[in-house]
Amino acid sequence: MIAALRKEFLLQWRTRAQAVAVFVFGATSLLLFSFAIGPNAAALRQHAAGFLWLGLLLSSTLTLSESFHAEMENRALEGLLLLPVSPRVLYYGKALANTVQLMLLGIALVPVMVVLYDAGTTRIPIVLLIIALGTAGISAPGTLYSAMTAQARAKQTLLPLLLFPLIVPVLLASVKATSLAILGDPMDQSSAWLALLVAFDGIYWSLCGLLFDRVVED
Amino acid sequence: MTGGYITGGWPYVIAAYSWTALVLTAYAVSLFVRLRKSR
Amino acid sequence: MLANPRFPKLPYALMTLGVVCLLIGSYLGLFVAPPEHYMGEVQRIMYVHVPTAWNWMLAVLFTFGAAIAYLFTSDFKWDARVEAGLEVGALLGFLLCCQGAIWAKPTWGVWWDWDPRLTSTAVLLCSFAGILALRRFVDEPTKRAVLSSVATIIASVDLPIVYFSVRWWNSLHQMQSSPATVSSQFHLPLRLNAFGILFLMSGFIALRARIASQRLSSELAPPPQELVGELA
Amino acid sequence: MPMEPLAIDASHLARRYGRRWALSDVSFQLAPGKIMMVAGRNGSGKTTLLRILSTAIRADIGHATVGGHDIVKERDAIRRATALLAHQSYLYESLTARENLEIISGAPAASAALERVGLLDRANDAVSTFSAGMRKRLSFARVLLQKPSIAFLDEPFGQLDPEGFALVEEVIAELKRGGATVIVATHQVDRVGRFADAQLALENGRVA
Repeated sequence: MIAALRKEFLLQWRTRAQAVAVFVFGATSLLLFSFAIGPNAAALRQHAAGFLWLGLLLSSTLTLSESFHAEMENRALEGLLLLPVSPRVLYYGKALANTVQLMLLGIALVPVMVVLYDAGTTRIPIVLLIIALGTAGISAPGTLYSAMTAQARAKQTLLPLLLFPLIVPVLLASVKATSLAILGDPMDQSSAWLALLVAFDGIYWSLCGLLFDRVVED
Repeated sequence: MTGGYITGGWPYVIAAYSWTALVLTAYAVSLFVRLRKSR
Repeated sequence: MLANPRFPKLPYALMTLGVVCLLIGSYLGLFVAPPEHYMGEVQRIMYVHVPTAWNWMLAVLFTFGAAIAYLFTSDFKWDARVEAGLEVGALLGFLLCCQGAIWAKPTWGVWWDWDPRLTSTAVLLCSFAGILALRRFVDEPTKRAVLSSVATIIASVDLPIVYFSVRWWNSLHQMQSSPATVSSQFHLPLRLNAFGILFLMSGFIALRARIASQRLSSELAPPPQELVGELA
Repeated sequence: MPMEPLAIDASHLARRYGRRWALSDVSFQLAPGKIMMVAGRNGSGKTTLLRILSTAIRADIGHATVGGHDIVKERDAIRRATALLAHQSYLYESLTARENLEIISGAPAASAALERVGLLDRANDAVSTFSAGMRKRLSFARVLLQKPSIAFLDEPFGQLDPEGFALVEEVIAELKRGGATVIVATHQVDRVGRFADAQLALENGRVA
């Protein structure tokens, strides 16, 4: 597992220019959302969490659809499977690397949100926890779908088409929890939303690991 | 005789039934066409 | 070689039986049953909406089962049923959303009222549409079958999660509207329509699976003669 | 029957790609420690056969054992015992030669393998800067690192310069001295014929 992770982070380090480009994409989309609403500060602040997560979700498809690009070149994926590397180790290595990359992206987008939508919050640890759980929820099925769509034509359009309906619960829970953190949480509802995120992560981190070897074997 | 608070519901009822019937028949027709084409 | 020749005429019989039941059930629901006390005539949409919902759920369960069966048996007849189930499931899901919208307009004044059941139907409809698109973009038959089965399993497992998360998300500002508890004399049209759609749907799935099988047998070369005996 | 299990015992293997049977009804046996040449033109099914036996892909019909392990039930055992030199290089373009090898084993073994194939001076360059011949040598290093008891080499001489040919023949001899079985798929029958112990000729998917 360590070797798999080392390889993943090496790969990501080598293609870090792409990660910066994805961040710029995310920040630009946050800007665009504010144009859609207009300069009304109160409204922007109200929807700040929603915009953050929409921006993160849209940029996540860029990182996810590239995550198996290296493996598809020169059929490196088959090379790994024949070593043998267990598909499960390969999946969890890739999913973990994707989660970390999306978390960094999310954390980098928070200041952009705070500035653009005046959505400052003192509950930094809660926001970080939500970002961790939310991005884990996106990258578990996202990694599996990226491995699937890497073997299909038109993978750029297929991945979001398959992923977005699936992660509706993650989006709902993350946006709710984040906005409670920003706008105040009188009745302490965020624990319920965090529980939902944990449940979703638990289900999909195990289910996708189980199904991954069928997706990559020929 | 149309008691109850919501009155004048008929057009919606007709719309729901006819739309359902239309979509189901269209699908049935598409099945027959595809069945004949792929034989 | 894959299409089941055992009962060639069965789907057509099922469909006609279904149409007959639907006609009778709808006639009873539209003209014979009394209007509901609160909702008046609009309640009659229930006689087609609720049966569609029951059968949509059945179609989703059928597709989920067929996907699991394919992963275990790698037998293409299950893949054909997955494809059929996906399409008919999407069809019924689409109908459900339309009926739900038509029902919501007079009742709540808006076309879409974020009712947890309807919303999760719409979400699964998008998932099924996505899987159908995936099937069209993967050419190798075996790979296409495995990937769409895996995607079907993942999307189906997501259904209850979406339902509960939307219910929490939605219950804050509007009491969840469940169709009025249907008193006895309303049952007959409901049950008739339910069986009507069930027969019709089964006929659709059987025919659609046959189409899928025929396409498959034209895509897959038959086994070489000298190996026919060897077929595992 | 030889005492040790056969290196390879294949019967009625067949695999189709859509409408075409790339391989149909191929059966053969191979004793361990031998070098076998699988000869045939392009599209004769050589690559498909090697990919089935190395468990890269599944056979649609038929069954086989490799190193005594069944290709359907004991795939992991076969993968530990074998290595495949495929058309594709199995390399990560954005990683360096050394990093590609360190996915398989520790640094010392990786350096030794790099030296063996004459790439030590390019160890820290990204594979994307490598020529086709250098990639083939690096793929060879990948095969050696796995210390296979059965090696599948698909067109080992492709894209190599004359020095490369000598290297390939040395490596095959080294594998054989180590007791390994080597299966070489090639259309250069004369070159491989010189040192092959057994031969299997394929013609559009069937044993010629």
